[in-house]
Amino acid sequence: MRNLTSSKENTWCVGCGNFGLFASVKEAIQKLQDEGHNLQDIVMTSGIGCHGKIFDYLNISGIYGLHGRSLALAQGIKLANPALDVIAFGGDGDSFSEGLEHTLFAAKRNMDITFILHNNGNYGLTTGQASPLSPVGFRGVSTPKGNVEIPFVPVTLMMEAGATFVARSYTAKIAHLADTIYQAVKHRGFSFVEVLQPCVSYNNTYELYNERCRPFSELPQSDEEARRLALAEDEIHLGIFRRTERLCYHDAINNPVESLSRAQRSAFLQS
Amino acid sequence: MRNLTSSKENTWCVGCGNFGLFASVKEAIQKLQDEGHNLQDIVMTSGIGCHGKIFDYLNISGIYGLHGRSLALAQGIKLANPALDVIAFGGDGDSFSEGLEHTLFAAKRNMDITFILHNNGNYGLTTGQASPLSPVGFRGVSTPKGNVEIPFVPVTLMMEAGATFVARSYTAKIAHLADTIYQAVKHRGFSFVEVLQPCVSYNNTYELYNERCRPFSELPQSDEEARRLALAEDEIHLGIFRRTERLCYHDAINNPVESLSRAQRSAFLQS
Amino acid sequence: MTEKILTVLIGGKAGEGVKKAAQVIADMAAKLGNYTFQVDDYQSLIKGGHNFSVVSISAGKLCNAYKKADLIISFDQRSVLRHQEDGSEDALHFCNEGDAQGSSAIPLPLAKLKQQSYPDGGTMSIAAIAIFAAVGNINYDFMLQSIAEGYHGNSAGNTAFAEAVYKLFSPQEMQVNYHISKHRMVPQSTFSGNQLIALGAWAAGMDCYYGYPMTPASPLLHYLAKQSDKLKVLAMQVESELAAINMAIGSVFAGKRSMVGSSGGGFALMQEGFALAGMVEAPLLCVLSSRPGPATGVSTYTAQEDLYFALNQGHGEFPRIVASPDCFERAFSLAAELLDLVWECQSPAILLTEKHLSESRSNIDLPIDDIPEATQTIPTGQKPYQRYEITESGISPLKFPGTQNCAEDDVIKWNSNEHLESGVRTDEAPAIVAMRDKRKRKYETIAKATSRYQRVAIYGSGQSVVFAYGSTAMELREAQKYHAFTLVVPIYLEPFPGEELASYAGQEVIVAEHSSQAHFAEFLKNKLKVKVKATILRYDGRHFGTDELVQAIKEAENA
Amino acid sequence: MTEKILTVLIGGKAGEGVKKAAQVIADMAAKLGNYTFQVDDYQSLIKGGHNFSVVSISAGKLCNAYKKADLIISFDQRSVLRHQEDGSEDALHFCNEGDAQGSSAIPLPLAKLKQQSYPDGGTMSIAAIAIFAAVGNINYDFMLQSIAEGYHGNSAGNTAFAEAVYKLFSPQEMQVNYHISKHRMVPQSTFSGNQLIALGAWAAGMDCYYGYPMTPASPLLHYLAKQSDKLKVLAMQVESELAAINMAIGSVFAGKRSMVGSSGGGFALMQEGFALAGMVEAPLLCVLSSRPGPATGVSTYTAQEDLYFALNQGHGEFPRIVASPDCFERAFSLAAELLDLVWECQSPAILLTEKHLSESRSNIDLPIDDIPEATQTIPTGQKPYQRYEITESGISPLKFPGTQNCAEDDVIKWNSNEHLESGVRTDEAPAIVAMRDKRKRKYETIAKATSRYQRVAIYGSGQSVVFAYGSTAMELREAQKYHAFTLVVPIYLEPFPGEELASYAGQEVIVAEHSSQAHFAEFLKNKLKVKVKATILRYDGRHFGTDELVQAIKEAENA
Ligand SMILES: Cc1ncc(C[n+]2csc(CCOP(=O)(O)OP(=O)(O)O)c2C)c(N)n1
Ligand SMILES: Cc1ncc(C[n+]2csc(CCOP(=O)(O)OP(=O)(O)O)c2C)c(N)n1
Ligand code: SF4
Ligand code: SF4
Ligand SMILES: [Mg+2]
Ligand SMILES: [Mg+2]
Repeated sequence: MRNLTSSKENTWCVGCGNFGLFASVKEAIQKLQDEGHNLQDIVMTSGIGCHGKIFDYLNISGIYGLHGRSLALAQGIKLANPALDVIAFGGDGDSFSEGLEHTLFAAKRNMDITFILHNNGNYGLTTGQASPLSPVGFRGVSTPKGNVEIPFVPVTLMMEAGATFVARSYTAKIAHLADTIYQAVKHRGFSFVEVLQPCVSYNNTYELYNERCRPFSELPQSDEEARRLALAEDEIHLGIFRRTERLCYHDAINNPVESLSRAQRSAFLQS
Repeated sequence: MRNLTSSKENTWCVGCGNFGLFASVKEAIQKLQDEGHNLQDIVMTSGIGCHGKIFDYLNISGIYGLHGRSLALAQGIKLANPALDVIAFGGDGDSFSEGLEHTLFAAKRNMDITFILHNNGNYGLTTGQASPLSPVGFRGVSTPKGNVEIPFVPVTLMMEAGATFVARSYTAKIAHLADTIYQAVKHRGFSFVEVLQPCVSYNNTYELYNERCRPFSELPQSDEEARRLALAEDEIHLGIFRRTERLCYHDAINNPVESLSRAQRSAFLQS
Repeated sequence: MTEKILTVLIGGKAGEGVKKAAQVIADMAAKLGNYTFQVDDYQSLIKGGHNFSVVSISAGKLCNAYKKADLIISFDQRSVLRHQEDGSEDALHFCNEGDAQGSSAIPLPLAKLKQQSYPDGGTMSIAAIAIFAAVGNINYDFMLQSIAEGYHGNSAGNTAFAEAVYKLFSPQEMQVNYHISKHRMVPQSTFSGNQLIALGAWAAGMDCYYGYPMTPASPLLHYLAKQSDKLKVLAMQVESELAAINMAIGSVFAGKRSMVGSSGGGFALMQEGFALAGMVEAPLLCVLSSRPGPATGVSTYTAQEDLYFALNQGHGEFPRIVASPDCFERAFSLAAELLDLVWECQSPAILLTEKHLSESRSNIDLPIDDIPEATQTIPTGQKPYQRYEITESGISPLKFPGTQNCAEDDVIKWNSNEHLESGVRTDEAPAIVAMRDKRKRKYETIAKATSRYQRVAIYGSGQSVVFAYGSTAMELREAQKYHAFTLVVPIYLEPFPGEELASYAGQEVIVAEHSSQAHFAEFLKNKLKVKVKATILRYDGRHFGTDELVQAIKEAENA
Repeated sequence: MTEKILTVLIGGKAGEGVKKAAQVIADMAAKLGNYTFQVDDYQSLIKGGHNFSVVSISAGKLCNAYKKADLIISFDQRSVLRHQEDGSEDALHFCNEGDAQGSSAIPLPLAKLKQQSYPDGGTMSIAAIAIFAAVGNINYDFMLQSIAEGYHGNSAGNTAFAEAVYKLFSPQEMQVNYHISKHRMVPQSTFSGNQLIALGAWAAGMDCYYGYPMTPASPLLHYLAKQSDKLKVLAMQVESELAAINMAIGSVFAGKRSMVGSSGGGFALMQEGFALAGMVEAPLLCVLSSRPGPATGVSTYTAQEDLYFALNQGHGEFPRIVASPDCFERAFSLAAELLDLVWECQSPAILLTEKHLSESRSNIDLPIDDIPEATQTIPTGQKPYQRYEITESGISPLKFPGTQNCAEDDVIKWNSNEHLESGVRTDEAPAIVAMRDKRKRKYETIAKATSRYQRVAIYGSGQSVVFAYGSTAMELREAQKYHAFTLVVPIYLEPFPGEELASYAGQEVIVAEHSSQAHFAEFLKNKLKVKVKATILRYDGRHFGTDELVQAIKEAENA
């Protein structure tokens, strides 16, 4: 059987939240495999950043794309072959700055893919610049006097954009995260999992998260309720904020991609 | 006195909502001028699209930018000279597709500029393709079988992104629109005005809007209330949905752009 | 020895159906046994302004539309004034009564008849067709049938209007000096260059097209979207050109032949993605249809300013393929050929063209036989599968996840970072060199692969050698009807077909192109060491006139 | 005749402070009267992996760091193994005890001492400095002072660790064969190339810098952000490179000198904006710092693959300026010069450089005198103001809204569409030609303007002529210490300084560059018709070694 961990040397910093994320992803994939999913049918994409390194470590087919384009690649893959389970990994710089547009459009289209956000509140790989999810006051190499922009709230922003599965979890809660990812992949439509991922080098949030994170288990009754939970300041609520049904893109367009043979094409043109 | 209308031949289709928008903008600028604003201090930017043509017609300094970059240019202008009143015009394709990222970031930063969205629910200039604000089912040259994507809701999306002034008006209500634009320019921070703009050639919504548009005058008590109004389906509510105070970007960074003389620079380097 | 040619010019406001009328007229002429060539001159506006379309009609094949018209139909006064000087000797010029003042145009009560025919409003378009039919001595029923086929809706109004206009003319009263109804065997279908590119790529297996509208490339999207059910193709408008190219790369990863298209500005946005295709070795076909730049430029006109831009797409070193169709038939066959080529060589290619080819129309036979029977087999390599297996040719095995060419254990990794054979990232110096050398070997492999195809076209012969590429070659071929010269056209620009062109090295040549900087002449100097005797440049966005070219070549010869 | 050179190599994991240690060592050496040159070899990771930094130290000016080290300090076992072969004869190689097995490295109880010095954890970094000081016979107090200046926080721990390591060595026991403390007059400040580019542009009036992080250009942003209060500059990280370039154009519209910077991938994204600058005639300076491509490539290494990419930035025709600094001093003066030039000519320019210059460090004197006293005056034209007034030089008047150079009635319109003199859009053929001809005249104007500056540098003399550009020139200058040749370096690449180089036309030359395709050699063949006798190419991302270049040139000479 295929080992889900590749032989590539792992260069995440010791203690990086990405380790927990990696473990959770593997657990979720294992569970899918146990249920009969074929590893050949699971495909990943990633952008560039510390998060992107998961591409080298996870022994799954896919594309290690350009910075910011993980979700564009993922959508192209899904449309070309809707039978694949496509998991897109993105960083907060990657998916909420350089590639924000693809992120919102993938949600708007309800593309049947799973998007896992490594939210470490900064640009790790490029040595700790502020990201659009960094808190006000964040000091990094590009904001030495402190970040002045209020961060986007990924959960509510993705709800606004039209994601049909929206969840939040935390790298230190491997079982919770693994289950969330598993549910996200199973969901038919666009699934978004915000993963709170401490960055020990530039944004060590373990203490904050350990103290404030509160998993909930009941799906909120309404979007208002979900928003209230997602926006709470004293506590950081973990769980599934939204899970609704809506025609996903490849179903809605009645996917016409059906590779005709050369002969069929030729015959058509001759007629 | 400067005539606000240039001598350039106007090539908007007869009946286009842009005429009403143009009239309203001029009225708003006139009012600002009456209050002592100097026309020299009002600057505009636009993207490419039918909306962008307002650049040629309105006799105001500015940049007729690339498709999608109106708000990036506008921010650059504002940061370089915060004393200017900057008004950015954008189309729905322009500002919610190609340039969506700049739109959201300008709001997030609470840049002190005014953004006027010509929402005609399609790509007018390129002959009627669906835009991200086109309704489901919209038939255009790129969606001959009908658009399958649900549209973004500009008002709530911009609220989510952090805009501090968010309003909606309609080109056929010139007084309402002119006043809204006037208020938007006066607001310190990022002002967003969604202008419902019928496109007689590809998306004639006059009847719909005339029937359903309902101006309201009281600022909603809360964001929830504002969202409810903005998302209502049977009625299209016009008015100011949000008007809040938050440090705008150039104030927050304590604007350091202060052109030192060559001599000062040289002295500094020698020291 | 030149065939007789009839040129029809229709002018009016955008939204009045000028282009549509020209299209129906061209279709009628083709059905009646003529070759046609239509060029639309329009501005970036939807209604109002001034548009005009020109259709040239001839018994012989046409390679351009003429600038002097034999029949001018003006829908408004601006058109009357604009086109006063555009008539040939004895040209007939018709307009609405009231618009004729001070001109030699013949007033007809078009507006009045239009109003009578369409109480709820209709289009002037039909009038042009009826005038053409009347002065072209075309069968009345055939005219009505052509209108019915060309226009959907309001058929009663259309018929009434056509009839009323047609009846303004007594039989044989005013006639153009050209016999239209010849019933020769000519190609029956009229295509635009964009349609041909789309169909050619589709014939070679294209399954997915991603685009963001941009003139003059948008019709690729529109055409494929409209035909998507018939062709079983995905034609999707996405949020930006950046999305388009990255989604296309995703789709080729999953095994589907994919294409993107745009004009200069949108292409500029696809550069990083183009470099990605170079790095991951994605087979990707990109259509770049040029218009005058820089920036937004002049959106609805033609240009050839993007030659070096196309040749140097994307940062970093990787093999690029650039080729440009020199006629309508080639638009079809080259698109097919390039799509096969990118899959054979796993490299991105650009089909470089211009508004003049993209949006002009002509009746041609699709060169279906130029399309190879089947795809070459894709190498699948050894076990264990390594996406970037180092090979002599530089071509590595290609597998697609979740498909039959893929085994249970195959892990398929495409990587935008420099990588090992497995597709996993590397920073190690020897591994970097090995992988770059592998990609470097593809230059040679691609050059060899393209040498199977026709990479250069040579037309006619004569004292002078004139070089051109793209649709400028069409313009020159039309000029060859009046003056003999050797026209040399590189279809492939990169890899450069140096062998085929070797005999021109060091020679004196004339170069014609749509640019102000004579980039193509520069290119030929560098590649072939030709001596450029003269350049013939046009850079106002309009196509070359045939007379203009003949004169310029003669001048260059006598200089 | 070559000066004695001491080379120090420090290797270890990312996050252990390798680079920082090298920096402090270089600073110490400079303060003690030496020239230094530091190169950091690191990978795209934050902690772990393997990094190393090299500092060469000499009494004479250094143009490169050497590959053979006289002193190697390895923080971990991987480093010991990696650098086994990197020592010169008699090199001293130190490592932590336990890491030495099977190597000739000298084990020291570094880990133990570190733990004793920092109960709560600290960095290995200090050990390297202490070893350097000890074997370099450097004053103990000076060492402590240098550490205190270089490292903020935990000064007690640092002192304890430094002392403990320093004391491992008995005085004069083991010594490098180089006298460090010479107290000669040498430049006291050490700069990276990026810092120099930032400072140069700032000296010439830069007020705004917009960037999106991308190695190796990110330090421009970091440095300016850090200095923003002192320099009164806006240094802003924005959402993407597309935002950066468009915001910069907005800022120049409002009258502020602005700059953007990125590497290949981010630059690819700025192409459309670059074309916009060409069209609106925005004075805009762009820094392109190259790394190996395509796509993400090898993010933290050096390359010169983007020459043609830089020369052909953006779609459409417009004058571009491309120049590349050939040494640290020029990084400063060229940035200043180019910023003045773009404002004089109202055209975009690219300062093309590489990671090797951007991120390497040396102690130099800022050539402040190379910066012109004041800006040339900006033409403000006639009344009424017309942004694109057609002039002989192609340069039109420039005014800024809401500033004193602007009158009540001036309407300032910049337009990405083709436009009239007023800045209002046009589609009319004669107007298009007129405006394009105006812009075309700027090619000449720019060429003339640049001819005021030094556009070519020539170093040394000898039998062979070696061409290079950018930081490769530095590498070759170091090689000139061992072998005589004439080094010819075009600083300006576009407009090409053909006059200055005319004497080399048709000559046999050697070309050295960091690319696999020898683009620069190709470029010189096209521009100068030189015969390229040999190309010296390195494309693994690492800089050239001095010996390697000497040998390659000798080989080429004897071939
Ligand atoms: C077009 C482009 N711009 C910039 C970069 C440089 N870059 C690489 S990773 C990165 C940011 C990473 O931040 P994030 O996405 O949050 O990932 P993290 O490292 O934090 O996991 C940037 C800016 C790039 N590779 N490509
Ligand atoms: C990079 C780029 N892509 C595409 C285009 C072509 N283009 C011009 S206008 C337009 C769409 C206009 O739609 P919208 O912004 O809604 O404006 P409207 O015409 O509806 O006012 C497009 C796609 C362009 N000019 N530049
Ligand atoms: S820098 Fe931060 S995100 Fe990156 S590997 Fe280290 S701890 Fe993890
Ligand atoms: S196409 Fe639509 S938006 Fe454009 S001018 Fe006409 S009516 Fe207005
Ligand atoms: Mg991050
Ligand atoms: Mg629109």
